[in-house]
Amino acid sequence: MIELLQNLIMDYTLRTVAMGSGILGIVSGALGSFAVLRKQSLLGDAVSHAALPGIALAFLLTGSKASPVLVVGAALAGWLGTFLILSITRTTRIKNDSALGLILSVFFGFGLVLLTFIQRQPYANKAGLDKFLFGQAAALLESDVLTMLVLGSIVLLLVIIFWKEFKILSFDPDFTASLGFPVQLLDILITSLLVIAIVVGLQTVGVVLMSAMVVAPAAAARQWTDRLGAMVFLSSLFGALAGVGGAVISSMTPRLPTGPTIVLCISALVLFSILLAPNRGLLWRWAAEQRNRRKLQIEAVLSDLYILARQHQGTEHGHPIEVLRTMSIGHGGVDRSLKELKTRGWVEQKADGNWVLTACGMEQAIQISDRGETSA
Amino acid sequence: MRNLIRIILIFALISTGCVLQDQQADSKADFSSRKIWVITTTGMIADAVRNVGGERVEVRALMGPGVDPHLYKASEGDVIRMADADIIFYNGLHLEGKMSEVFEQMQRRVKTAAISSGIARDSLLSPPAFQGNYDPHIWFDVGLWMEGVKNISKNLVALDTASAEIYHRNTAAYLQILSELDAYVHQQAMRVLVEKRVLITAHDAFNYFGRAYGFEVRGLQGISTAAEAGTADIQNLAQYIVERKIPAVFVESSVPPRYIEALQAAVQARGFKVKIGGSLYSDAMGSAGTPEGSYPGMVRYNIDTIVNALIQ
Amino acid sequence: MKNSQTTFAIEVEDMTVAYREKPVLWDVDLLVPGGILQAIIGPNGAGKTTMIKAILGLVKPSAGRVLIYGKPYSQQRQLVAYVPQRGSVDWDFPTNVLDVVMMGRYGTLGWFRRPGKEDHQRAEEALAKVGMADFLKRQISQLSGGQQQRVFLARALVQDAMVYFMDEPFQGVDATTEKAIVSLLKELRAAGKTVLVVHHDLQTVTEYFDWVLLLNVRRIASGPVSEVFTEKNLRLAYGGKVAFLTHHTHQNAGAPTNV
Amino acid sequence: MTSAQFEIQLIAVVVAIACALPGVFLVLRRMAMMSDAISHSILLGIVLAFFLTRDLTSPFLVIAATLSGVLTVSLVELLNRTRLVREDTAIGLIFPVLFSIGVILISRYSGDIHLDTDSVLLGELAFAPFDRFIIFSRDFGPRALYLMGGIMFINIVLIIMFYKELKVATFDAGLAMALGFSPALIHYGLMSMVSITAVGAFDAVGSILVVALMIGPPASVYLLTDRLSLLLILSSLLGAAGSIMGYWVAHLLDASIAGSISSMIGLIFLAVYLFAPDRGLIAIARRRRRQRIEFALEMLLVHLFNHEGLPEAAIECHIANLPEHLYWELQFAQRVIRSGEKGNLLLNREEILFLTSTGRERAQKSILA
Repeated sequence: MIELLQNLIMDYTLRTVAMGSGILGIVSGALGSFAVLRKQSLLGDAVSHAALPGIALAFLLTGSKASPVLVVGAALAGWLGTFLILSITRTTRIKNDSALGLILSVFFGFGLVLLTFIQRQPYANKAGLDKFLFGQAAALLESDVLTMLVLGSIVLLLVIIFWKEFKILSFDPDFTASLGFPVQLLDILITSLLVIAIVVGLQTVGVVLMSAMVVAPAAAARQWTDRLGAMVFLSSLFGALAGVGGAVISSMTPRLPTGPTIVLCISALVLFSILLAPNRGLLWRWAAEQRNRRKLQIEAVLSDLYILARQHQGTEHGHPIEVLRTMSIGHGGVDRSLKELKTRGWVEQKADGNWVLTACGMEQAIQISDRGETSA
Repeated sequence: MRNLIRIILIFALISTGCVLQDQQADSKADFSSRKIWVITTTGMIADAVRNVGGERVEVRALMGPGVDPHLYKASEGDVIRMADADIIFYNGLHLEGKMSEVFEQMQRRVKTAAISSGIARDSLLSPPAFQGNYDPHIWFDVGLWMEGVKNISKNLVALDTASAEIYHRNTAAYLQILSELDAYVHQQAMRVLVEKRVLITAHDAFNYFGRAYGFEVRGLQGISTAAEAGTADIQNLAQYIVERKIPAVFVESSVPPRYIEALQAAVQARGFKVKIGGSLYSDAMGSAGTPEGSYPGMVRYNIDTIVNALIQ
Repeated sequence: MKNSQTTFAIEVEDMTVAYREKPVLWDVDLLVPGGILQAIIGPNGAGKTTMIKAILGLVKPSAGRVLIYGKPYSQQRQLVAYVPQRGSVDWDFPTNVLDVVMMGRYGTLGWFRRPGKEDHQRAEEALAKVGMADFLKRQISQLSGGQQQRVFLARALVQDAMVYFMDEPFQGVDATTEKAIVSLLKELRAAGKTVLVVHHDLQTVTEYFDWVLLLNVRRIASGPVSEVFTEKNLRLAYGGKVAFLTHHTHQNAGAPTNV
Repeated sequence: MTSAQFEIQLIAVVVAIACALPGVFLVLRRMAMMSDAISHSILLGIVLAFFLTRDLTSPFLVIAATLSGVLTVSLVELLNRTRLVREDTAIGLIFPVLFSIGVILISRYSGDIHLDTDSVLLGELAFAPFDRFIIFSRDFGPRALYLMGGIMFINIVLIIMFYKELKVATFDAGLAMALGFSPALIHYGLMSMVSITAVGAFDAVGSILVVALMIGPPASVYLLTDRLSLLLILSSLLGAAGSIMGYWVAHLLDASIAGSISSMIGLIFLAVYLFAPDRGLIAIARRRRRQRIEFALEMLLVHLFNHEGLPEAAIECHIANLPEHLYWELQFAQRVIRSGEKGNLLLNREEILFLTSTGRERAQKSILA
């Protein structure tokens, strides 16, 4: 453990990769929260495909495979694609998912046409062009980390400055417009921030990790909180945790690729959150259901005893457990219910083993039956 | 709905039509009055066919300069070029991916030949866990490649027996060049100290080269383009470079240089300086018209680059 | 049409909106004096919601002019509050009741400024007015339909407007909420505010509202309920489908104060 | 046209129809991105099947890819059922996981083999005619044509058989439940159909064209009609037309056929988006303009009618004064007047406007309405 920490600080590669993935996790976690709430979860996937014609055109125009040139091309194409997606969904009845899929495939297809065109050029420096934009998390450089730090800070700062506006825009665009805010401009601003983050992520850590980093931290964070601020914070935290954690795990075993390991880390966090998050989590919900069922079972036994008591005029007469069992067909759990009721002091067991209501239990039973009648 | 059914029926009719039409595909061609129209996949194969066929062949590579099998996207014209070809040469060993399967299937329409099919299987590299799946980068071992050239010659002779003599003569001349090339590479390699004969690149394309010329080959990630490096891989390789005091690592023309740059930075952080020795041609040759645009030129360029960087 | 002496709270001229070849609203004029409760009623697809959205500039009209207290709407935004339909937002959004209500203050706050203590206090007051004081910190997905509606109303209240536009506030709410909304409407009227409500329940029109606009793509009639809410006009708006409803409205028209 | 060129177009058309049919339902059910998600997650199936068979050309790889498509769909549905995340989020969560597991497996155990989706599964339309279906050394035509023809046929048959159920389940899941069809069963059936069609088509024409053909034509047609039957037929036709046009563009440019067809699908969408008779951008803009003039004309007629024969008419009805009285720009006023003259509703006598008898009627009608 200590060795690991020492590694994390001292080892250049691990430190760079962990810091880079961590920063990326923070930024995409924050922006991803808005993306998920605004139904743009799959934008990462779409932008990474839509970037291809941008890369190809940037290469055709400049003849350079240098990554800043390709990044600009990719960002412009990604942004144009995103803008088209927004305007298609705004001006037609076509839904977001279809617009995403359409733009993604058409842009990528056009990119292929350009690639076959580039292929026929006689010069050799085009080799691997379509892979050149896409990074791998393990190959992060210090300069990448610096870029991400600067861009990430600007993006986060803008999110803080426009917090109130982004929040109300995500919740209720119509109302936002009625207050006089320029909804379209805000929409373009927040989407552009997301596109920038995605393109930076693409060229440093690759497509699939980036797609996952937009969606997964936000989806996990959403389960733990009901406040937007907390969600954005948690999402960034989860993103950073997965980034650093994935980097560390992949540094412990050879041939364990960093990017996919980070994806598995963040996905494990999602699974954990979906199962265990208080209030929303599946296990939590299941436990609540169980508690509810127990309560109903107990109440059923109590009212059965009450009915018996009324039939036999009084609480002195004991009733064997078999009678209760036959009465409660369909809900069961009679033995456990009686035990629970006994500890509460609402029933008691007579010397002959039969059960009766106590005075206190009688009161409770009357209350329950009253409740039942008014609600019916 | 009824319209759709009608459409299917029409298509069914048309497709039976093309079954009948395709029956006359493999009539024997007469080459006495024209050149043989050859299509190859990679530039390396095209270079070999040009040398073997000489004046008798018209060669076109589907993958031009700088186009490696991973980048290659077929264009519409390739269909006609392939359909019109008299013979298609391809590497095989799954270098061309799904295309290899197509070439195997194409036999009825056009004669196809895998260069690698003439090479004895036991001289091929295969990962121990997956026997029978071979490393396809055979052109990096000139000796092995010569077997491939012989295979090209054999196929051309079979196709155009009338000119057999020309092919035999050309082949002998080309093999002579190649064996000199092989000797040159060996000789160059000897100039590097034995403990420094380590070739480090981003992806594992140079295994045949290493085996043939006594280099230890280390790559960051495997052959598969879907594979990715892990943090540990970079750390281990950096550690290895420091321990062995390897002076240089190499980028490849078709792999983003950032992977090797990350490795270089990791080595530097360990207090050792490794330089980037240059860019090697791996899956594709250089621009047409330059020395690296031919197979011998490319091999020469690669070995010179490697040796110059490692020799210090 | 022009040169009206008194300034109306809402003046809509020639409002025309077309989504497709068929217009959704055709040449609708509407004059609403200050300090009244006005309902917009009409059959499904009559353009009631579109009318409100067009007035607020949320849909682009083909033609039309809107004045709020004599000036174009764009200059009078601060005087206007809007209660959208409950179903128009995602109630699983991670936020709580107080937050949503405070969004009503964002317009007055303008860019960048965050809501402060005063905004907080006003939000609490508004929530108390709609009977939701105990739900400040409640996550909005845990509210019933009626409670959601009351939160939206509270959000409009903190806007401190002169003119309120409400889109179907009575849609699918419980009896308690309905009562709360009605008393709130009356309170607003008493404070001199004007409220324009898209409404679908013909039986309660006479009871809740002062003026009514009967709409079916075109304006059928508009004016005080007692003059306009007649069987003839309803037939014009709804076609023959209101036979049993008119029966009720007659009864109600006879006893407008009955609660 | 050589027979290879003809066969490519034929295969493209068959694939277009086979994809458009389930694509309509994907678009209507807002699951369009499922097709792209499947194209990523099939890697896992391919890798696992390769580990079992150790053969890159084994047909089991395709079967496993199909299964991982179905797995993707099921996991997304499972995640949706929890209602803790939305549909698009669920898709965005599932496919990276499956893909990442695939990448890790390759990197750890088989990095020395050319194992990736591109080289194993994704086909290339240009080569499809060379991959023949041969029995007893008799050539029956391209294999892809039979595979995709079969899938297309099954899709058509299934859609015809369950047309009513699909229609109800797509437009009103609640009603479907009440009528006794299980929406879940229909959903899984449909999604298996998507998965099988997608993987089969990946094998024949590559992934990106499949996504384009599944989403593009239905999305375009969705701007033209509401009727499910028309959606299905027109999407098939549009996909087929786009394929043939795209092919010839590829021929002219000597470019990637799949890329060219995808671009053509995009252009078709753009054309529909701009020129659709009812929902197109241009139709909307023109309608707006026309309505504005129509409406203004009506206003002008009423204005003239109100002042007709009165002493101030010479002033009120003078063209130069219209801008002031009706808040119009002079240019706009002149356009309105021209439209009125054309409709024989008013007359312009020395810059003063008069109503014709039809114009008077129209004005009266407007006032009454």
